[in-house]
Amino acid sequence: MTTGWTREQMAARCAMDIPDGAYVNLGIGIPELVAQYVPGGREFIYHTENGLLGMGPPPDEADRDLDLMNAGKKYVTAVPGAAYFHHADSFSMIRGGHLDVCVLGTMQVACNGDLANWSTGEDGAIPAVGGAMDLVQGVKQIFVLTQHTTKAGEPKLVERCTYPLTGRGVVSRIYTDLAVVDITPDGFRLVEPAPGVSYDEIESKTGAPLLPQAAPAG
Amino acid sequence: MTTGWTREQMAARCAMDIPDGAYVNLGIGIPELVAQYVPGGREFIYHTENGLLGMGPPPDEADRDLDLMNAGKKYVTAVPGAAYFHHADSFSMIRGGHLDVCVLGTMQVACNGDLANWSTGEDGAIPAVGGAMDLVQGVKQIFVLTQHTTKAGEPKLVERCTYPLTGRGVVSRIYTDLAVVDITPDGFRLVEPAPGVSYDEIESKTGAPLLPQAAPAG
Amino acid sequence: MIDKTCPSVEQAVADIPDGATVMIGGFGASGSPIELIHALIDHGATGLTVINNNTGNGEVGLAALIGNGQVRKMVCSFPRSSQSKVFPEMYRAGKVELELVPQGTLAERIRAAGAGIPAFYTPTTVGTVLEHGKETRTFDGRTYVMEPWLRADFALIKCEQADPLGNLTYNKTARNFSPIMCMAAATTIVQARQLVQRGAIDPEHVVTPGIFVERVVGVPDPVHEDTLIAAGRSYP
Amino acid sequence: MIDKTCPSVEQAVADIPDGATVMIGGFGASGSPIELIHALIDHGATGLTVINNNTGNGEVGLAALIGNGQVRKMVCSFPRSSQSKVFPEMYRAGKVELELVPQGTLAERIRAAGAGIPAFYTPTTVGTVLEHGKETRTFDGRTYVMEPWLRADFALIKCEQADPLGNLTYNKTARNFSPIMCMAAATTIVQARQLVQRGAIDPEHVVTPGIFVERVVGVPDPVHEDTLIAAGRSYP
Repeated sequence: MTTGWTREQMAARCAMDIPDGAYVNLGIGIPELVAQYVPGGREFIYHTENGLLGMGPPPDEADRDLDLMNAGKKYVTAVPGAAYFHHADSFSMIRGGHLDVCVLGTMQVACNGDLANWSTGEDGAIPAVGGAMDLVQGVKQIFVLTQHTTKAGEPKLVERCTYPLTGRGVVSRIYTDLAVVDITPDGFRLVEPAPGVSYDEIESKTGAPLLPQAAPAG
Repeated sequence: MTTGWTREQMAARCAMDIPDGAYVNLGIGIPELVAQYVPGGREFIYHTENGLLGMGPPPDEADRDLDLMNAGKKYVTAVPGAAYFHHADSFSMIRGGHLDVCVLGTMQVACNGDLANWSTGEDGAIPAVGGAMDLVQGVKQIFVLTQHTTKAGEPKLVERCTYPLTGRGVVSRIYTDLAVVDITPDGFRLVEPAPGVSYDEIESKTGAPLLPQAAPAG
Repeated sequence: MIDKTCPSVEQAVADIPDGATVMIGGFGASGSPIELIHALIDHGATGLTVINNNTGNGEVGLAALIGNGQVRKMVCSFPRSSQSKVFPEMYRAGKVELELVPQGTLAERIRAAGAGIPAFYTPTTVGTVLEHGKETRTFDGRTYVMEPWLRADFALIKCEQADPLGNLTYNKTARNFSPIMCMAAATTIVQARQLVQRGAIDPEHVVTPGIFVERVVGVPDPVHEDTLIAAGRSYP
Repeated sequence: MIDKTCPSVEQAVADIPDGATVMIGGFGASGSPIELIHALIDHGATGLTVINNNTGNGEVGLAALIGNGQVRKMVCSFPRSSQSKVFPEMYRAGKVELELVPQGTLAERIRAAGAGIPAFYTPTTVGTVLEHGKETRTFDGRTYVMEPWLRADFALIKCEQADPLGNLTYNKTARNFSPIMCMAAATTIVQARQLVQRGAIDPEHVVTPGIFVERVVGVPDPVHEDTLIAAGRSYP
């Protein structure tokens, strides 16, 4: 067993890189946890594709409004200062470059920033893309939050995606249980290992060359 | 002096051809008078390009709201059941084919339905087009309401427009002080002369061949 | 006086012909016009092309319409979910076609139809398998695909308040695709939780102006898809 | 806590550089952000490209900005009116350029910029002199022209209510181009008749969501262009 970050710690580490006042869209799964780890003194405004800016935490079951859901079809709340709008306006926010950060899960992410998170491409699978292809093209920064490897131990950070792409060259940074990794013009670069995790371990579980941490300036 | 319809009678005659429940945009000038002659039992909903559906008559001076104008920059009112919206939505109504009738004034209208009502094309004139080119492309039926001739006695109904066009083949019917005239595949056709006005007089003041009234059916 | 109200959901959908293209509002369960969909099942039109973000859940509403064999083709962005069984089975059996459209492109194609824009360019799908067959073009050094408008013969819509002119408001995220579908369909049919008098909706708060609506039916106590599924219901 | 309020119109416009492209909301006098425009006159940036439906009236507001020699080019649909003297004189003297855009195309180009759509097709101008230089294309047998998006560095906007997040409402037909200009400008600067607390605007009634707004200044008793002109005023 390796040490490394828990899902919660991964989400918290990611949240540290989101600036105060950012407009943020969180994908389904681990990315949803980011909302629980907003650093002190900062405020993020959450967007959900189905027409809400200012999404709040899930309600108590007694306070559920069946007409207030997020893009993952989970019941949510709206914070003071929220706004409702229709789908064309919602995707204008996305495609028009108005959102600052989108945090997505993934199946694979390549060292050139290619993302594959919508389809295994298997025969007989029902293809379903949702808003992922719009998000990766429109949001200013795409962060990926994912386990470093699959349950079978295969690398998710790869030289080249083998699953169908969501977008080409769209990812800027990756947060895993083992490390924070940047996409650079030269490929993957280690930004920060999880406590107790060595470069060698991260490198061995990464499916493409991993540049070491940049030396501190000066 | 010729007899014929007054401006008010022209507007009333035009209003007779607008069906109950129609969404209508009225151009500046004589077309504005149409709103005063809605036939009994019918209701029209007026659209103004600057973001109001359900435009009502001008207010008393004491009741003016400086933020409630029409596209001609005149103060207006809003009827019960009105709606405000922004300019892109307003022109979606126009270009998307949702308006039933637009009544416009003109400088010239040709026997093929070409309309020229936005520019004299003179050197030194400041070109100004407003929403005219959107209206003629988008509204289902374009009616022209105009004096039959210019103040100088020149025909406004012509073989071919000499002024810059607003749109090609867009007009369906013309209401003048002398007659109601249809645009047909064969050119101008007299639909109805004003009382006391002869075909010969109308024909002599029209700048293109004028087909006589169609014989009654049977 | 203009009055677009219609006495029943049955009458409201009675002229939808076989082979029609029908937009259905809603995102998952939220905003889904269940009563209108069930009326369409009773009406029985077949060979429909249906445009909705999803393909329904359980065996009610849109899933029931598909399960009843009335839908030839679905146009949607996300045709499966944890509770959608009907569409996946019928799709694998070759009984229904699928046009998969990314969600933002789906919304913009619908809006374009309502706005009289026959085509537009978007960066979405560039570099993916969903780009295939689409025309691409470069603007300012970035590649975009051309997408056509998406029109419909009918739209089935659920709203919160409606007046006799067809002015509409919605409730929270039940708004989603409905306002743009109202714009894009030749005949828009709306079920309203509240029918209100002309003038009861503040003109500043109208979300869908009446010009985009043809028929309004009062459905004061609408069922919710999630509630039906939790109760184990199916339709018909 | 996010707070986009700015203490004065002077500070709000202080970083608009020479040569900037500036959208200014309003249709004629209605919705014109006179205080922000006058602050821009005081600020003195020159070589501006200004996007507005018109060119101002009298010798205040937009007309005064043009008259002060700060505008290199106007993009508008209707550059003259009974009370517009400044622009026609400067245009005839070759002191200001004009890009004439039909009103619906102007609105849609602005909206496209906000929505990330680099170009779209419209039937407007087909067969007219304003078609010249545009690419045409046929869809379903009808000819359309291609139109590019229209972006701006700044937008100057007048609204009715604004909260600290930049959520906005407008008053009646003063809404006009303002919501789409908020979407299309990199930096949107808003003067609000009422600054209200967060949560004071019903989320269902927000017209411009705060994501499209960068700065909000309270101008509780705004002057109106028509009132200034009737009083024979000029600026500065």
